[in-house]
Amino acid sequence: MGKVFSSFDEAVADIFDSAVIMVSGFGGTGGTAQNLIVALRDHGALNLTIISNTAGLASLMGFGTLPGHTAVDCGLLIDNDQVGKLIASYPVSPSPSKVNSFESHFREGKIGLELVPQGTLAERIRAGGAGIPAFFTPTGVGTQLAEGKEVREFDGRRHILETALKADFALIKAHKADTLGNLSYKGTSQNFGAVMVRSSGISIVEVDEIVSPGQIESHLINTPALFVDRLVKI
Amino acid sequence: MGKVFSSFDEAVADIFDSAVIMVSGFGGTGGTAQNLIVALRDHGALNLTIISNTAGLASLMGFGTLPGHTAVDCGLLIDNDQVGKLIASYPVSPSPSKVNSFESHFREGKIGLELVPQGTLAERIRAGGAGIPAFFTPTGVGTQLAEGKEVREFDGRRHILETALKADFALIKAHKADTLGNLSYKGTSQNFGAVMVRSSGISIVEVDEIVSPGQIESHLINTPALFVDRLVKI
Amino acid sequence: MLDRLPREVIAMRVAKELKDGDVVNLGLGIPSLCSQYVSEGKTILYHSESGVLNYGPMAEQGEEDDDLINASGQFLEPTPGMSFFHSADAFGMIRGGHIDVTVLGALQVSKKGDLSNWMLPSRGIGNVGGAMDLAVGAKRVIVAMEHKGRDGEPKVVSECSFPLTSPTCVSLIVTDIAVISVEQEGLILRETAPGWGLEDVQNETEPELIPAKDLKEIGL
Amino acid sequence: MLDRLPREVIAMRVAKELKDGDVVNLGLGIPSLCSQYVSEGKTILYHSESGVLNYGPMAEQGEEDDDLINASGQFLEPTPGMSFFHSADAFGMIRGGHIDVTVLGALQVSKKGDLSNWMLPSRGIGNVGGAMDLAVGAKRVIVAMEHKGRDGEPKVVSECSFPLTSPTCVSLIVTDIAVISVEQEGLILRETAPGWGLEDVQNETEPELIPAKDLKEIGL
Repeated sequence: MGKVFSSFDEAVADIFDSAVIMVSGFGGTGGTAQNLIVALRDHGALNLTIISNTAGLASLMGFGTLPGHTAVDCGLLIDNDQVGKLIASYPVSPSPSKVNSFESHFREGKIGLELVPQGTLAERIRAGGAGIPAFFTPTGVGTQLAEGKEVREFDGRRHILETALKADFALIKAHKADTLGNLSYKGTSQNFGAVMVRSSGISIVEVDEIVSPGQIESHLINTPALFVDRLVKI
Repeated sequence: MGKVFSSFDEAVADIFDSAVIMVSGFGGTGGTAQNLIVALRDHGALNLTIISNTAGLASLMGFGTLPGHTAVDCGLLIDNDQVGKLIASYPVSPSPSKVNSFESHFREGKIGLELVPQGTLAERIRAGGAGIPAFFTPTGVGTQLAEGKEVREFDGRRHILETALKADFALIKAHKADTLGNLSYKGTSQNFGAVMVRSSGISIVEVDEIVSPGQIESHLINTPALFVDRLVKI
Repeated sequence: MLDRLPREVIAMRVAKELKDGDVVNLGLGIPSLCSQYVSEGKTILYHSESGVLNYGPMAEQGEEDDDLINASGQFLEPTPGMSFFHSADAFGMIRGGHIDVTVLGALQVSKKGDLSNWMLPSRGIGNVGGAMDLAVGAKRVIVAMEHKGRDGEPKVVSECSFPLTSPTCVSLIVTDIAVISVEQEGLILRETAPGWGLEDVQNETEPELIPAKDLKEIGL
Repeated sequence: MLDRLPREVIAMRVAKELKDGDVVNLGLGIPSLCSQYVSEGKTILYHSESGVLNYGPMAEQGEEDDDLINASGQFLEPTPGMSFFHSADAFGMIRGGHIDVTVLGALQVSKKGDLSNWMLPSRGIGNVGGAMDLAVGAKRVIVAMEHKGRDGEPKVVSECSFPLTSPTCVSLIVTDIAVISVEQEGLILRETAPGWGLEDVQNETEPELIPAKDLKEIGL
């Protein structure tokens, strides 16, 4: 059961056109699989559906990015016309005057958008990994994001039905892995990655370090090995 | 914000008759709040609804109990006629010849039972803590535990609708706490406790040790402080 | 012309609403300033959608770590008792009612407490982020904002004309001229900025304000 | 009278089904024995509902720790690369399709692969535990059991008369006399215990068995 790949290119080589791909990260560079994203850009798969919290705020405006660093995020794939649809909570720049490539592609009709409240996005991804096809949530009730969705009252409060999200691949950044596939993250960088790793057919994880089983102590493992398919050391 | 209580009795003093109470533990002594259960027995609240994986396998047959140890679990409350209803996945002895007090009370019509598949039980409790009132699951479809439940197909597969579980109180065992309420567990002893702590109005946690904030390192905290209301040191 | 309170003073007034032991989530802009003005002796647990509870001050220059950010992308300092979690758990806390107070900015708040804060209709696209989850999930939603928009239009309105974040979620509005609570009977004007009377505030507010019996000057 | 295979040999035969890298959950009884017979060189990740992945051997006497158990309540030895999680995550792994193989005991298995393993109707009450979750969630369900009940009744039946755990979930049945796969066309008899022929096995089986083209003796 060899999970360790020797290059980013090799780890993304079988990503196909029109694949659904989850991309980890909250919006900054922490928890974002920058090397895998570059490899997927070089690989060139087209018409991808990207599931990501943002369309890339780190590359756009240095969000959560260390001073002086140049960030890579899923904005790179949108810039490169590889994305046909985005499922995200924060797709555009916070300022109308700063236009990212998602927004310009969107206005040209070149890219689709499913806008999802951030908590609903996280829960839909979790549901996808936990075998829950749909759930009711109060978030979004009475807003335009609830349009067309089934509404039902529980305890006198309205809720809408949301469905699970799954992907063909996930591109994840973690801190450490052991060769079995156990992962640990640093600080706030587990965010979406630690959920996406569960709901993708093939999870591909770039890590700062790959060690032997036992070298990440059991109580420090955030993601158990069964969720992890491929590892590449940065 | 004083969360630390000086005695088990004080920590359970306001539990009222007919309260819904979650009790942590998989079935053995690990993760079971043995001291809080004794305090609740002494307190004497009646007609309780208990949500627990088992009706007490440790006290019944030494399940997961160290040799030579006498275990306390929610069986004590059932023995003491304090329980009107049990919501559990594993309510009786594995052997028909060994009858626990739940089974005899049940046959006498003195106690009600809602039998729930273990994973559905865990997910319903999680949902209760996460603001999800109901979800669809494939577990139980086509069985007697699905009777009366809404059935719906997703991706060509039948699922049933299950609703969230919440409680007035939870009695939880963790390993360490800091005074803010952050918890860490040992090994397999987080099981149901780490989920129940999220879905109870008042969570009461007994721990081996209470330390100052910072003495449990951030990456070793399993349960963030916001879920914890009361702490008692064993 | 009457003086309007600066952003810092709005944040100070909101900080008074936070109680010892509260779990608090602060939005972008004015809300993010509130933590600086909480009186000593109160323990507040700050929560952020980025997956952290009990964060403290921002990191010093040169000490930044991109694995330690809040939802505004600011770098945090490691703090004793700080904990981390993934996004599904971060929002389970919000949706599950474990956040006592959220302080949010707004584009519009209606007399029923409806909130619009995620999309300018003129742009036609917006970022919903965690706003809907917070508006629905937090036990108490406080809006901190300027009373009028940059265009001079009132932001406290009879009906929101902008896309809703959540209906009937706001319980208190703190602005640069007033403190208004949203009640069953309507909007109650509780406090006004120094020099401002009921009529002055009403002139910048679309729905009718009901003066509180003990209407007073904003206290800090 | 023909010899029946002992429980250990049933477990050995099941162990052959486990592949390198498989994530496996073993039920109580015969299934729990399987891990002892997996050939060296195969890495199997054992999962238990108690909240552990990659457990290894049971703890030695005197080394038991009640914070380290599997779903059968057995004490485990700490193992490199072992990880822990709460019950909602433990069952998210099961329901979410992350378990490659589960090996379960059974009271009855039907010709369509329906499984009954949680309640004796004569008792009127039973423990469902994690059986329904595993039967529904694991990618492959293998039943390991004695071919007949203690009462002599067949356990491989046309229709389950006992309460169902899950319909059409079993893909392979390994017993003390046969290996039977559940296919679209019915139950295929793949292997028999030494000395047992199709008719011998059929005599102890309610539905009709279809002999495999390469029907052979059970291989270990």
